[in-house]
Amino acid sequence: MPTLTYRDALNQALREEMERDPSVFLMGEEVGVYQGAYKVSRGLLEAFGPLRVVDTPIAELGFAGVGVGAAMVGLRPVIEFMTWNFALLAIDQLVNSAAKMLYMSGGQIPIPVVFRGPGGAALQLAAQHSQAFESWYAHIPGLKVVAPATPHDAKGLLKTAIRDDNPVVFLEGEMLYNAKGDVPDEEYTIPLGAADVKREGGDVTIICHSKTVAVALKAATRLAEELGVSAEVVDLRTIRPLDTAAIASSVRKTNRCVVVEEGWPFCGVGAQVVDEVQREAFDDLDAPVIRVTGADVPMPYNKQLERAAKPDPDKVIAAVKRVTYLD
Amino acid sequence: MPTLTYRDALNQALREEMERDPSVFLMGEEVGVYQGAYKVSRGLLEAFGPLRVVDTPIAELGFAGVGVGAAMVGLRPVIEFMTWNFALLAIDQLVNSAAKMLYMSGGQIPIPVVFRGPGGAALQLAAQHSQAFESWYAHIPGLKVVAPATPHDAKGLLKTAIRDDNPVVFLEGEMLYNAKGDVPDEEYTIPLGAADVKREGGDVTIICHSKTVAVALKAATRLAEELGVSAEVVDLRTIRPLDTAAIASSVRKTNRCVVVEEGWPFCGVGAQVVDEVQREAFDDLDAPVIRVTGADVPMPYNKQLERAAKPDPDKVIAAVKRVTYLD
Amino acid sequence: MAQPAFVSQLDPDRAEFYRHLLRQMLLVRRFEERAGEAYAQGRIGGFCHLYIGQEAVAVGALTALRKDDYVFASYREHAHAIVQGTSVSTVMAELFGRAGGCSGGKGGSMHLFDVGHNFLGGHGIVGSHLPLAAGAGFAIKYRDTDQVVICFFGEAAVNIGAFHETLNMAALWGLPVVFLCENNRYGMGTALERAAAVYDVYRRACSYDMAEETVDGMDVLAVHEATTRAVERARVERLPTLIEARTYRYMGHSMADPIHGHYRTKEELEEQKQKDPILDLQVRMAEGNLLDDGALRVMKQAVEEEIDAAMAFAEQSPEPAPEALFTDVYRE
Amino acid sequence: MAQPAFVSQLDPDRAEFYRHLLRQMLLVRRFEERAGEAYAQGRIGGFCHLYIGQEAVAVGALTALRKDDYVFASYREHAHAIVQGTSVSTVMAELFGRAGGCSGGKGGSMHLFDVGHNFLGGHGIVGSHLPLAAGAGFAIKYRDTDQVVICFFGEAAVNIGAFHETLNMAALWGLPVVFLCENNRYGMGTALERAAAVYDVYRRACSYDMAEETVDGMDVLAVHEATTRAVERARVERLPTLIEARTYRYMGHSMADPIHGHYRTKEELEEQKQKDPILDLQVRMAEGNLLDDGALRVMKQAVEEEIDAAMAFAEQSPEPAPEALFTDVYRE
Ligand SMILES: Cc1ncc(C[n+]2csc(CCOP(=O)(O)OP(=O)(O)O)c2C)c(N)n1
Ligand SMILES: Cc1ncc(C[n+]2csc(CCOP(=O)(O)OP(=O)(O)O)c2C)c(N)n1
Ligand SMILES: [Mg+2]
Ligand SMILES: [Mg+2]
Repeated sequence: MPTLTYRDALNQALREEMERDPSVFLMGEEVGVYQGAYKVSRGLLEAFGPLRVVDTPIAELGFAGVGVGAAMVGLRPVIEFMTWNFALLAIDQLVNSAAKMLYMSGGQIPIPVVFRGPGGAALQLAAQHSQAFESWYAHIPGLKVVAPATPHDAKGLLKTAIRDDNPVVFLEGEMLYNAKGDVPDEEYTIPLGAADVKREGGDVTIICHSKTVAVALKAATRLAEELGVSAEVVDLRTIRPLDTAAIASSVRKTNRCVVVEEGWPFCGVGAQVVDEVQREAFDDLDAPVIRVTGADVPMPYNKQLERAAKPDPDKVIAAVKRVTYLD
Repeated sequence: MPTLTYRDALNQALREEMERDPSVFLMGEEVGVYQGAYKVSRGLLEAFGPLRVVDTPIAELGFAGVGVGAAMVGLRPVIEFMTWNFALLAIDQLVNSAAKMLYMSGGQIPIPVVFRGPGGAALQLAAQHSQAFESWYAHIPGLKVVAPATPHDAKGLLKTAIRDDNPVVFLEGEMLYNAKGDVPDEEYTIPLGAADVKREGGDVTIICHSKTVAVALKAATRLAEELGVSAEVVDLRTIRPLDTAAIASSVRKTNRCVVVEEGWPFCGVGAQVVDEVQREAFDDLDAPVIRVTGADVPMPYNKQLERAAKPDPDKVIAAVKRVTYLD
Repeated sequence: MAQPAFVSQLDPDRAEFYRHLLRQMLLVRRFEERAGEAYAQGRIGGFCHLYIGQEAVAVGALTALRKDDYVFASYREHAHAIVQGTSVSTVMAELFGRAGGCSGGKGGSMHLFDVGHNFLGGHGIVGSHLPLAAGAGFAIKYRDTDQVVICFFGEAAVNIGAFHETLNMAALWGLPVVFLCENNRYGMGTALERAAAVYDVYRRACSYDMAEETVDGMDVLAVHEATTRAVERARVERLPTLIEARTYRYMGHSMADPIHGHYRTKEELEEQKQKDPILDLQVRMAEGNLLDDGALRVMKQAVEEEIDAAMAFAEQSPEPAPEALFTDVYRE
Repeated sequence: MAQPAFVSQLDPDRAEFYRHLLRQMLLVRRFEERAGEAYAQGRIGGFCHLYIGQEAVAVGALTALRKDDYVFASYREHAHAIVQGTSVSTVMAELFGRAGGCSGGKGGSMHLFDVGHNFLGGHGIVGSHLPLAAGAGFAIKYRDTDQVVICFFGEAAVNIGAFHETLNMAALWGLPVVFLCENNRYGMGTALERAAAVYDVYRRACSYDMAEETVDGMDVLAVHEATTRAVERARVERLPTLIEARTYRYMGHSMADPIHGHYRTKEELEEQKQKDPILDLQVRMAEGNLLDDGALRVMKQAVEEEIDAAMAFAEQSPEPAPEALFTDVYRE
């Protein structure tokens, strides 16, 4: 099975879906001539031409709305945000137009659009360029939210997202674009709403998604080696719809749970996971669920402060020790 | 003690703070000549003139940014959003400018601004005009979030918010503006971050804020009368900072907890409260915490569907029955 | 460039068409008046923005379109849906929040939708539907058809970012969209002069090298002609146009707002009503011997019956089933 | 109106001033070159947007201000901070992320702040600082002082909503703000012509009846004169101005981006470098016998020493304390 980068896996997914369905097009800043700010769209302009790979002015609200409007009349736009930080300017179109159109129209107008781009922190990009908004979008009925951790998942989930008849918020990671992984040659898709157990274990469940999956796996390896603790790593993959069944069944098995996410703690994805876990597995829990999140501060520029602000294996291991009463 | 409406209590707070401090001004759509879309600013233009009560074009992003910029150089703006639904267009200025300026500048530039207006649903205003965004703003470090339930709290908290040196998101309620309550004549303020026990009880804790406080109190009355269940009603008043101590001490006493909010369930305020409760009072909980929220759908226009979408005493009572195993 | 408000003499051969315009304006006027009554009686809820006084704009403009063109409007859109072909019955039923409404009772007054007639809303966030209209225009270019999009919005919407971003992209990409600004002078209680640095809305096209035109929005024929020119430009040259139609709203901003008060005088209102768009066409048709009192009476009678039927339909239409609360959130 | 790029003969009496301009441009140029090297060596992280080629704009414009005026800039703002008076040492230390940086190491290259010099950032979201600048302008009007605000932004920012909303309010309310657009032709890899329906940025002022001017951004004196006119208009008449300075960026969009490639040719770049703003002033001063080689050498030497000192300061400045992660989130 060939290994690909996360970036190229996304590129393949876009290419394949654009070949498969002429109503799919890509629009955003620098997606064409510049080959994509992060090169996810490399070669697509040459392959599909300027009508299907559209460079836009810097006007997030406007071109996000253009995507929703095109979807209203049957096209299947993929709108790229150079990063999700800039999508704050477009959020009215995601929340008030895309997420509500089907409902407000009494079921007449589906919005098959995908909004995608890198979310979360990269390296030293500071406060305005280092934000993870999963929990915000997942809060909104009418939106689906996907955040793949591996090249394999990125390709399979993006293809499904493009074929989905609902607006999908697709969160990638600048730090993930160069990550390598096996990606099958043959065509495949991955259903939205299905978590994936990235590592089996019996002593504790570690819930994670996107970049924190690698963090959790590193922690799990060390937990096994250093403490003989067997951790099960559950990658949510899709935040909304959330695979509550998969979460609950793992916790019922391990009786302990740690939730890891890159974003801020208050009303983060982990808070919702905790809510589900304590409701679905109250009697199975031998300890409170502990969360590992990004520090509750705007992201600092300084390298050491930034590192201290991010989730890492040490923090996950510390949390696991607490829920397993090993300290 | 005179009784005032929530509307007039806010009007008094604005008037008193503008009289007290010449650097305080009010800006927003229809706040002046029109006397406020919901008449909260009635009479202020006449009292303070057009430089301190400023009507704006429909340009939420722009005038929110004007408020932040004015705060950067030392004024204390109160920016009114006609409703918080429209603030989605301005959210970049709240999240990327207001919330981060002090941090990005290494502590040089505080942003003493208040963003206020009605949030949540009124009556049959449908999907785009019936949204409660507490959990979104509370997710953001650098912002404070306040959502008063009574005229007394509204006045005392708005005065404190205006004097606070940080950006404060102040959520009012269109359905609350006509609510009456006692408001002392003498000047007073209420600290941010302090919850208030609106009714004492020993069998179950009901956490709520804003409009749902009235819902919880109605439910508590009926619980006492119909089921002999004594419910303690804790009004958060401030969502961020959250009064975790008050929540935990009540739950440690009652061993049971229900969280009520108007907004959507996924990553809502209640999810964070559940997270805090199960961590702070794990061994004291005799049942999982149950949440009562707005339905997980865009708000429908139809009156009966809308009613069914909102939290009400029946739903709270049903939740209390579950956590007290009365059904 | 600004067009003279002057309008060609009525052409006897087009009498049929004039009668159609008149009937449509009467239908809209009476629909709104009856909706206003129903609102006052509490049978319609929420925000209800009436169109009375502005009839010539929707009627003049939409009669310049082809069936397969797309229409986008704001929350003040009862007229646009009706003139576009949505039955008054399903529009009234929507205001009543009934299952038979054009949005199944879920959208209400501000969110009318009717894909069958390419009526694409009914949008409540000021300015938010301009990019949507550009998106439909982009789809037309993408599919290389000769359809056209028309987008109606108020003059207060020209100060918001979405207007600027959208017009720039529409001009830059050559999208077949007619941006029709209904300048009724006020955004709620704010006169245009208190919100915009430039009082002539059409001049805003200068920032995009976009074709523009201003027209007397109380003259249904002038609006029709101006829109016809813009639609042609969009259909043939695939270029956008900004039209400013100068009109006036007789009622308050919404049924919940005062008709006059702090922001405009009763006198101004009464003076404006002298230029009523419906009376204007009636008079001109009468002068041209294209309409006698009898015919007018018959027309009004027919309109009244149509609205009576709509009222009856709306009242008899059932409430949505309770399960409807949870449907249409996602398309399976 | 468009001003002739023509600039008055150098005036011998102003030799001191010319030397100041030259020195400031050299300081900025060398600061950026040294920062580029440090970035290449991994001693500076994140995004780092260099100003090389555009020096005449910041230097010409900021020398037209008074100490108590306010300055707002984008993420390409090292020069603006330095020319405004922030020490090169604290700016370099900020790029190094050190405690001695002008933002305490928390802001970095894109978020320089120095309230002591009324330098108010350093903003990373395109267009987001325009409303902030208008807010400072509003405060000036509110306090009725005769201060002025200048706001620098790139030409790609004129297509975003914040530009439109801000210029409308600034013109409507009469705010003393100079909006200075640094048109370096590209927004990352997008040429202005591929993003804007109107290629002359200054013409966008037409939508707001705002005074405008376009100026050769490679001519520091022309920029200084144009800005002086605009500052006067703001200070005396309390009116805003939109200035378009035509300039060019020699480096890639940021240190992480290619200098040329898909979006512009090496030839175009080399051709542009012939009109170098620093060389231009040097030559004109030499021609006017206002600068001899010796003096120039001394000046360059002094500049180099200033930067060496800044480098040393930055390297010796300590990392922020670990607790700094949690301070400055809220002001107690
Ligand atoms: C972004 C936004 N801000 C504020 C509002 C509240 N609001 C609804 S209509 C309106 C006035 C709009 O006036 P105009 O655009 O002239 O249209 P008209 O009502 O006159 O038809 C306002 C301020 C809104 N719906 N959306
Ligand atoms: C709202 C927003 N969208 C996108 C970006 C990413 N971005 C950073 S700079 C830039 C180009 C800006 O070009 P211009 O305004 O001409 O300024 P220049 O870089 O040329 O100085 C883009 C697209 C951003 N920072 N903010
Ligand atoms: Mg209007
Ligand atoms: Mg540029």
